[in-house]
Amino acid sequence: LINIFEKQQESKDTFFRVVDITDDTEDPEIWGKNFPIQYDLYKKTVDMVRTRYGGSDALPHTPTKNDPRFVVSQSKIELDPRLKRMWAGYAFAIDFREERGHAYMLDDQTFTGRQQKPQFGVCIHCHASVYVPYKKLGNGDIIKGFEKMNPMPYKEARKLVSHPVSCIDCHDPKTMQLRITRPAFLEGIKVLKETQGIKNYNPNTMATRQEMRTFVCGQCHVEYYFKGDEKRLTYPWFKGLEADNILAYYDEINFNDWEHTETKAPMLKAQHPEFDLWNQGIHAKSGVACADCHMPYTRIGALKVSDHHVRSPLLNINRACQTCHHFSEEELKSRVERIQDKTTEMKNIAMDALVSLIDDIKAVMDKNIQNEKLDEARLCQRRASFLIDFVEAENSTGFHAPQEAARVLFRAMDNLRQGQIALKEAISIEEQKSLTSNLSKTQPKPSQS
Amino acid sequence: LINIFEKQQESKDTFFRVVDITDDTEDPEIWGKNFPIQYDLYKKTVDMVRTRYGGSDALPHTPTKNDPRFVVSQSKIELDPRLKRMWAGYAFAIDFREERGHAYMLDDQTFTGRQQKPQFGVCIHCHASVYVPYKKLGNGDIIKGFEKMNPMPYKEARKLVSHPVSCIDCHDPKTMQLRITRPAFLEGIKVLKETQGIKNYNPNTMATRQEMRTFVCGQCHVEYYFKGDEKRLTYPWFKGLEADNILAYYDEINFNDWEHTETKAPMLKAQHPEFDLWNQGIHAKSGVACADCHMPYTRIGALKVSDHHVRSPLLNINRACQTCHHFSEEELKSRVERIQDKTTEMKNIAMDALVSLIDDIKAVMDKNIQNEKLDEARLCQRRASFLIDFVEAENSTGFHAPQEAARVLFRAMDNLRQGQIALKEAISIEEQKSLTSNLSKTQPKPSQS
Amino acid sequence: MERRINDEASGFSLYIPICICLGLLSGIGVFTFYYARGYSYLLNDPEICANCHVMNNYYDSWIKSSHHVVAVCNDCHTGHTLFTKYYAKGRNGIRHAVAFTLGGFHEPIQITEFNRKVAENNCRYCHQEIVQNIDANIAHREPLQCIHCHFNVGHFNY
Ligand code: HEC
Ligand code: HEC
Ligand code: HEC
Ligand code: HEC
Ligand code: HEC
Ligand code: HEC
Ligand code: HEC
Ligand code: HEC
Ligand code: HEC
Ligand code: HEC
Ligand code: HEC
Ligand code: HEC
Ligand code: HEC
Ligand code: HEC
Ligand SMILES: [Ca+2]
Ligand SMILES: [Ca+2]
Repeated sequence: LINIFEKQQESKDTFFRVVDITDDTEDPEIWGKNFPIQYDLYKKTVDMVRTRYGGSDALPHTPTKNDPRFVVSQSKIELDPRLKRMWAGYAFAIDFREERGHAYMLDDQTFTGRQQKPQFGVCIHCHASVYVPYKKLGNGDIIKGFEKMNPMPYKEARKLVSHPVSCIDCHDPKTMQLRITRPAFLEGIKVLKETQGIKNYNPNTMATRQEMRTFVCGQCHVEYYFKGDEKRLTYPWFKGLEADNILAYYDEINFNDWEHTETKAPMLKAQHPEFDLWNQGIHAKSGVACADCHMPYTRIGALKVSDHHVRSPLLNINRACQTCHHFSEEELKSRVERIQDKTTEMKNIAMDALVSLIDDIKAVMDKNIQNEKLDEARLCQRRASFLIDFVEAENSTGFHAPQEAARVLFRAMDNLRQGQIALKEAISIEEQKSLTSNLSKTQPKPSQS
Repeated sequence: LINIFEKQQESKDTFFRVVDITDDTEDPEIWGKNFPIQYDLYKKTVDMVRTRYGGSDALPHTPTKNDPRFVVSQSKIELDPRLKRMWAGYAFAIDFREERGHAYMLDDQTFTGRQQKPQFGVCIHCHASVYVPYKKLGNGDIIKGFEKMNPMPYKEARKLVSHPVSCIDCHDPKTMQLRITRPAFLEGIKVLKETQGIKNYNPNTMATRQEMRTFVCGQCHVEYYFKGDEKRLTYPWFKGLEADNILAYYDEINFNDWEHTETKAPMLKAQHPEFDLWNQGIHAKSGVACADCHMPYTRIGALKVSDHHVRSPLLNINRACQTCHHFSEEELKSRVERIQDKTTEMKNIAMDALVSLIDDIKAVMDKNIQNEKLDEARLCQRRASFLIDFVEAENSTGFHAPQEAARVLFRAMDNLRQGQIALKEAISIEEQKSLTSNLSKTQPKPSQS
Repeated sequence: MERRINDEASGFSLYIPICICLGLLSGIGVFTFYYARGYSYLLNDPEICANCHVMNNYYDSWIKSSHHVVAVCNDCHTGHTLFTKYYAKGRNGIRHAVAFTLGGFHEPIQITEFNRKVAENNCRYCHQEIVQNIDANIAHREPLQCIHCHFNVGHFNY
C-alpha cells in the first residue's frame, strides 16, 4: 500500500557506463561514449537551415588571417542598414550576424568583426564550456574563476577554453540531473527571486525539474551588462524581467553602453532577451519550458530521448508542437509566422521612426541649437532605441510573447513621439532667445554708453 | 434519493411542443412554452454584475420624462473625460455608457442621451426583434422592410418594434436551427467573401453549424456606418475586416462621421467591432465561436443546453473556458486580466497622446497658421482617433485578439507621432512665409512705382 | 502553472474513505452503491462507466482516442496491483456514486491528485520501457508529469 507509486523508484541507471565521467570531464566526446544518442544529436547543431525569420543561412566565406571560417551566417546589418545608424559608434555596427547552432558559438565569437574593438574574458561565459576552466582558474571555486576570467583580455582568456557549450555545462555527471553552472545566472536569479520576496534562492536545490528545463537555457539567452572595471557579468533583474524594468534599472544607475556618434545620445544595447521575454508569455505561464519546444522528446528505437539537436522548432513541428497542439504542421507554422509578420511590421515602422528622429536631432544640432530640450530628445532616442532593440535582438521575432513584444514596441513609439515634441520645443526656445537678443541688439546697452 | 430517479428520467426526455411556433411568433414568452429552460436563462440577461473590465454596474437612476429608467450602467465618459475631447461635437460626447445584458438593448437605445440629436430607424436593426416587423413592413420581404425602416425618424420606427433581440432573430422556428435574419450582415458577409474570391455567399445555406454559432452574434457586434441619404446600414468590409482595411475604405470613399469642434478635423467613430477583432485572434483561427464562450453548454440535470444567459465568460469560467483549458478558475481569470491590463496601459498612453495632439493643433490654429501641413496633422488626428476607438469600443479590452489590439494601438501612436511632425513643419513653413513677406515689405514693389 | 486538479483527497489519506466506505455498506449506502451503479467500478467494461451520463463524454471521446484499442478506463484509472485496483475502484465507486446522487461536484469534472498519480503510474506501467530513459535515468526530486504533454491520450477533457 505504501508503494502504490513504487514504479517510478524502480530501475534507475538502466544505461551502462562505458567510461567513467567525472566533474572534470570537459570533452563531450567522452560523455558520448555513455550517451551516444544524445551526443550524435548534439553534433547535429552544425546544420544550417533557414526558416522565414529564424534558423540561419550557410554563406561561403573565404578564410582570412583574422577570420579562418569557411562558412558564416547572413549579416543582419547588411540586410537592414538602418541598424548601422541605430548603433553608430558601437561594435555592433561593424559586424552583427544571424545566430546559428551551438556548435559555432566559440568560433563565431572568436572571429567576429567586433573583435576589432578590445573585448574581455567575460564574453566567454556564454560561448564556451567554461565550467572546468572556471574551476581550475579558481582552484575549485567557479565563482572565483569567473571573477578572474571576466577582466582578462579576450585573447588571453580564449586560450583557457576549448569547447562550445558541452554536457558538463548543463548536467551533473553523477546523476545526469540538470545543473546550473553559470555564476551570472545564479546571481541574477537570486536577485530576481528577492524582488519576489524569496531569500537565498538557489536553482540547483530549489527549482523543479520542469523549471530546470528552462533555467539551463536562461544561463545565456538573456539581456546582460558588464558591471564596473572588474567587468562582472550581470543580469539586470533588480526591478524585474520586463523591458521597462530593465530600462528603469539602467537609467537609475545611469549605465551607458556607448555614445551615439551622430547625436551624442547616451545609448544602450539589448542582447538576446529570450528568457526575459519568454517569461512574459502564455507558454511560460503554462509551464512550457524552452526544452519542451527546442529539445522535444524524440523516439529513437525503443527509447524517448531529448533532441539535443537544439534548433528552431519550426524545423521539427510535429515533435515540438503537435503533442500539445492538435493542428496540422502547416497550420501551426502559419500561426507562428502570422505572429512574426505582425511583430516585423511594427519593428519596421519603429526603425524608420527611429532613423528619422536621429536625422531630426542632427538637423537641430546643425543649427547650433543647444538646450535642455535637445537633451530630452536624446534621452527619448536612448529609450526608444533600447526598447526596439529588445524586440529586434530577441530571436523569436515576438513569438515567445506576442502581446508583450508589441507593447514594448508601442512604448518605443511613444518615446519617438515625445522626442519629436522635445525637438519642436528646443527650436521654439531658441527662437525666443534669438528674438530677445535681436531686440537687445537694437537698443544700445547701458554698458556701451 | 428521488434525485436519482429524476436524473435517469431526464436523460431520456426530448422536448414536447406545447404550443405551435410560426415564422411570425415574435414574443419570446410563447417560444418559452416549448423551451422553458432556454427561456428562463434568456431572461437572466437582466442581471448586472461587474468584472474588472466588463459586465456592468447597476446604478440607480431617478426616472425623468425623457428617461424613465430606474437603473442604468456606469457612464464611460464621466469615468474617462478624455473621451469627451476625443468625440467633441459628436453625440457620443453627450452620453456613452457601459453596455449591459440583452434584456436592456431596446430601452437603452430609446432613452440614451444621444437621442437629443436626431436618430433614425436604422438604429433599430441591432436593438430589437425586427425580423417580424421587417417582414410586415416589406410585405414578406425583410430586405424591403429594412430599406423602409432605415430612413424613418427613430421615434416613428420605434413604434413598430416591441421586444429586445428574441428567439426568432436567431432561430428558424421549424427546425430551431440558427438563422441569419439581419440584412446588413447578409450583405456585409457577401462582400467580404467576395474579397476572398467566393461568389454569392449566403450564410444560411453555406455556413457550417460552428460558423453560425459566431455569425448570429456578428449580425450586431460589428463596426458599421450609414450609407447615403437612404441611411442604409452598411458593414465596411470591402477591403477586409482589419482596422487598417476599414480605415482605408473610409478614407477612399472619404466618409466622415462628424467634424471635430476643436480642431475641425474630419472624424470617424468606431463601434463595438467584436466580430471584426475576434476574427484576427487565435480563438477564431482555432474555430472557437462566440457561443462557445458566451453561451457555453451547461448541464441542467441530464440535459445539456446552451446557456442563453449571454454574459461575460469571466462570470462562468468553468463552463466557458475549462472545457478547453485545464487550469484553475483563478489562473484563467488572471490570464484574461493580464491581457486586459496591458491593453488598458497602452490605451491610456494613446489617449493622453491624442489629447495633446488636439491641444497642439489648436495652439497652431490660434496662431492663425493655415497650410497643408496643418491639414496633414488633422488627418493624423482622424486616423489615430479611429484606431484608438477601435480598441476602446471593442468590448473585450483586447482579449479577443491581444497582439492585434496592440498592433492597432501601435499604428495609432505612429499617426500621433506624424501629427506632431506635421505641426512642426506647419510652423516652420509659416516662418518662411513671414520672413519672405517681411523682406518684400522692405523693398518697394514695381507695381507701386 | 496551476493545473486544474481537484485538491480534495490529497493522494495518501487512504484510510478515511475506506472507513466511510465500510460505513456506507449499510443502509442507504448499499442502495446508492447498487442503484447508482457504483459497482460499475468493480467491473471492467467501459460501457458500464458510461452508465452515468456525466461519464458519457469521456466514453465517447475514449472511443475516438489512440488508446481505445489498447486500454479501457480501468487500465488507466485503477492500479495494476490487485490491492490498488480494488482499493481505487471501491474508493472511486463510492465517491462518485455519492457525488452523482447528491450532485454538487465541480464541472467540468477534475481528476483528483490521487487519481492523477494512479493514471500516470499506469502510463508508466505500460510505457515503462520507452520512458525509463527520460523518467528513471534522470534523478530529480519529482518526475515529469506525462499529462503536461499528453493530456488527452485517453479522451478529451470536459
Ligand atoms: C512554445 C514553444 C517555445 C518555447 C517554450 C520557447 N521557444 Fe524559443 N522559439 C520558438 C519558436 C516557434 C521560435 C521561432 C523560430 C523561427 O523563427 O524559426 C523560437 C525562436 C527561438 C530562438 C531563435 C531560433 C532561431 O532559429 O533563430 C532562440 C535562440 C530561442 N527561441 C530560445 C528560447 C529560449 C532560451 C527559451 C526559454 C527561455 C525558449 N526559446 C522557449 C518556440 C519556443
Ligand atoms: C553557454 C551558453 C548557452 C547555453 C547554456 C544555451 N545557449 Fe543557445 N546559444 C548560445 C549561443 C552563443 C548561440 C549562438 C551561436 C552562434 O551563433 O554561433 C546560441 C544559439 C541558440 C539557438 C539558435 C540556433 C539557430 O539555428 O539559430 C537556439 C534555438 C538556442 N541557442 C536555444 C537554446 C536552448 C533551448 C538552450 C537550453 C536547452 C540553450 N540554447 C542553451 C548560447 C547558449
Ligand atoms: C549572457 C550571455 C552572453 C554573453 C556574456 C555574450 N554572448 Fe554572445 N551570444 C549569446 C547568445 C545567447 C547568442 C545567440 C543569440 C543571438 O545571437 O542573438 C550570442 C551570439 C553571439 C554572436 C553571433 C551572432 C552575432 O552577434 O554576430 C557573436 C559574434 C557573439 N555572441 C559575440 C559575443 C561577444 C564579442 C561577447 C562579449 C562582448 C559576447 N558575445 C558575450 C550570449 C552571450
Ligand atoms: C544546453 C544544455 C544541454 C547540453 C549542452 C546537453 N544537454 Fe543533455 N539534456 C538537456 C536537457 C534540458 C535535458 C532534459 C532533462 C530533463 O528532462 O530533466 C537533457 C537530458 C539528457 C539526458 C537524459 C535523457 C534524455 O534524453 O532526456 C541525457 C542522457 C543527456 N541529456 C546527455 C547529454 C550529453 C551526453 C550531452 C553532451 C553531448 C548533453 N546532454 C548536453 C540539456 C543539455
Ligand atoms: C507542453 C505543451 C506545449 C507545447 C510543447 C507548445 N505549446 Fe503552444 N501553448 C500551450 C499552452 C498551454 C498554451 C496556452 C493556451 C492554452 O491553454 O491552450 C499555448 C498557446 C499557444 C498559442 C496561442 C498563444 C499565442 O502566443 O498566440 C500558439 C500560437 C502556440 N501555443 C503555438 C505553439 C507552437 C508553434 C509550438 C511549438 C513550437 C507550441 N505552441 C508548443 C502548450 C504548448
Ligand atoms: C475564447 C473565448 C471568447 C470568444 C470566442 C469570444 N469572446 Fe467575447 N469575451 C471573452 C472574454 C474573456 C471577454 C472579457 C469579459 C470581461 O472583461 O468581463 C469577452 C468580452 C466580450 C464582450 C463584452 C462583455 C462584457 O461583459 O462587457 C462582448 C460584447 C463580447 N465579448 C462579444 C463577443 C462576440 C460577438 C464574439 C464572437 C465574434 C466573442 N465575444 C467571442 C471571451 C470570448
Ligand atoms: C440584435 C442585435 C444583437 C445580437 C444578434 C447579439 N447581440 Fe449582444 N448585444 C447587443 C446589444 C445592443 C447589446 C447592449 C445592450 C445594452 O447595453 O443595453 C449587447 C450586449 C452584449 C453583451 C454584453 C453583456 C454585458 O453584461 O455587458 C455580450 C457579452 C453580448 N452582447 C454577446 C453576444 C453574443 C455572444 C451574441 C450571439 C450569441 C450576441 N451578443 C448577439 C446586440 C446584439
Ligand atoms: C450594427 C449594429 C448596431 C447598430 C446599427 C446600432 N447599435 Fe447600438 N449597440 C450595438 C451593440 C452590439 C451594442 C453593445 C456593445 C457596445 O455598447 O459597445 C450597442 C450598444 C448601444 C447602447 C448602450 C451603450 C452606450 O453606447 O451607451 C446604446 C445607447 C446604443 N447602442 C444606441 C444606438 C443608437 C442610438 C444607434 C443608432 C445611431 C445604434 N445604437 C445603432 C449594436 C448596434
Ligand atoms: C442571440 C442569439 C440567440 C437568441 C436570441 C436565442 N438563441 Fe437559442 N441558441 C443560440 C445559439 C448560438 C444556440 C446554439 C446552437 C447550435 O449549437 O447550433 C442556441 C440553441 C438553442 C436551442 C437548442 C438546444 C440548446 O440549448 O443548445 C434551443 C432549444 C434554443 N436555442 C431556444 C431558444 C429560445 C426559446 C430563445 C428565446 C427565449 C432563444 N433560443 C434565443 C442563440 C440564440
Ligand atoms: C472550444 C475551445 C476553447 C474555449 C471554449 C476557450 N479557448 Fe482559449 N484557446 C483555445 C485554443 C485552441 C487556443 C490556441 C492555443 C492552443 O492551441 O491551445 C486558445 C488560446 C487561449 C489563450 C492564449 C492565446 C492568447 O490570446 O493569449 C488564452 C489566454 C485563452 N485561450 C484563454 C481562454 C479563456 C479565458 C476562455 C474562456 C473565456 C477560453 N480561452 C475559451 C481554445 C478554447
Ligand atoms: C455512479 C455514476 C458513475 C459511474 C458509474 C462512473 N462515474 Fe466516474 N464520476 C462520477 C461523478 C459524479 C464524478 C465527479 C466526482 C467529483 O468530481 O467529485 C466522477 C468523476 C470521475 C473521475 C475524476 C474524479 C476523480 O475522482 O479523480 C474519474 C477519473 C472517473 N470518474 C472515472 C470513472 C471510471 C473509470 C468509471 C468506470 C469504471 C466511472 N468513472 C464510472 C460518476 C460516475
Ligand atoms: C490512456 C489512459 C486513459 C484512459 C484509457 C482513460 N482515461 Fe480518463 N483520464 C486519463 C488521464 C491522464 C486523466 C487526467 C487528464 C487531465 O487532467 O488532463 C483522465 C481524467 C479523467 C476524468 C476526469 C476529467 C479531467 O479532465 O480530469 C474522467 C471523468 C475520466 N478520465 C474518465 C474516463 C473514462 C470514463 C474512461 C473510459 C471511457 C477513461 N477515463 C479512459 C487517462 C485515461
Ligand atoms: C494498458 C496499457 C496502457 C496504458 C495504461 C497507457 N498506454 Fe499509452 N499506449 C499503449 C499502447 C499499447 C500504445 C500503442 C498503440 C498505438 O500506437 O496507437 C500506446 C500509445 C501511446 C502513445 C502514442 C500514440 C498517441 O496517442 O500519441 C502515447 C503518447 C501514449 N500511449 C501515452 C500514454 C500516457 C500519457 C498514458 C497515461 C495517461 C498511457 N499512454 C497509458 C498502452 C497503454
Ligand atoms: C515535455 C513533453 C513530454 C512529456 C513530459 C512526456 N512526453 Fe511522451 N512524448 C513527447 C513527444 C514530443 C513525443 C513524440 C516523440 C516522437 O514522435 O518521436 C512523445 C512520445 C511518447 C510516446 C509514443 C512513442 C511512439 O512514437 O510510439 C509515448 C508512449 C510517451 N510519449 C509516453 C510518455 C509517458 C508515459 C510520459 C510520462 C512519464 C511522457 N510521455 C512524458 C513529449 C512528452
Ligand atoms: Ca538563428
Ligand atoms: Ca458590459
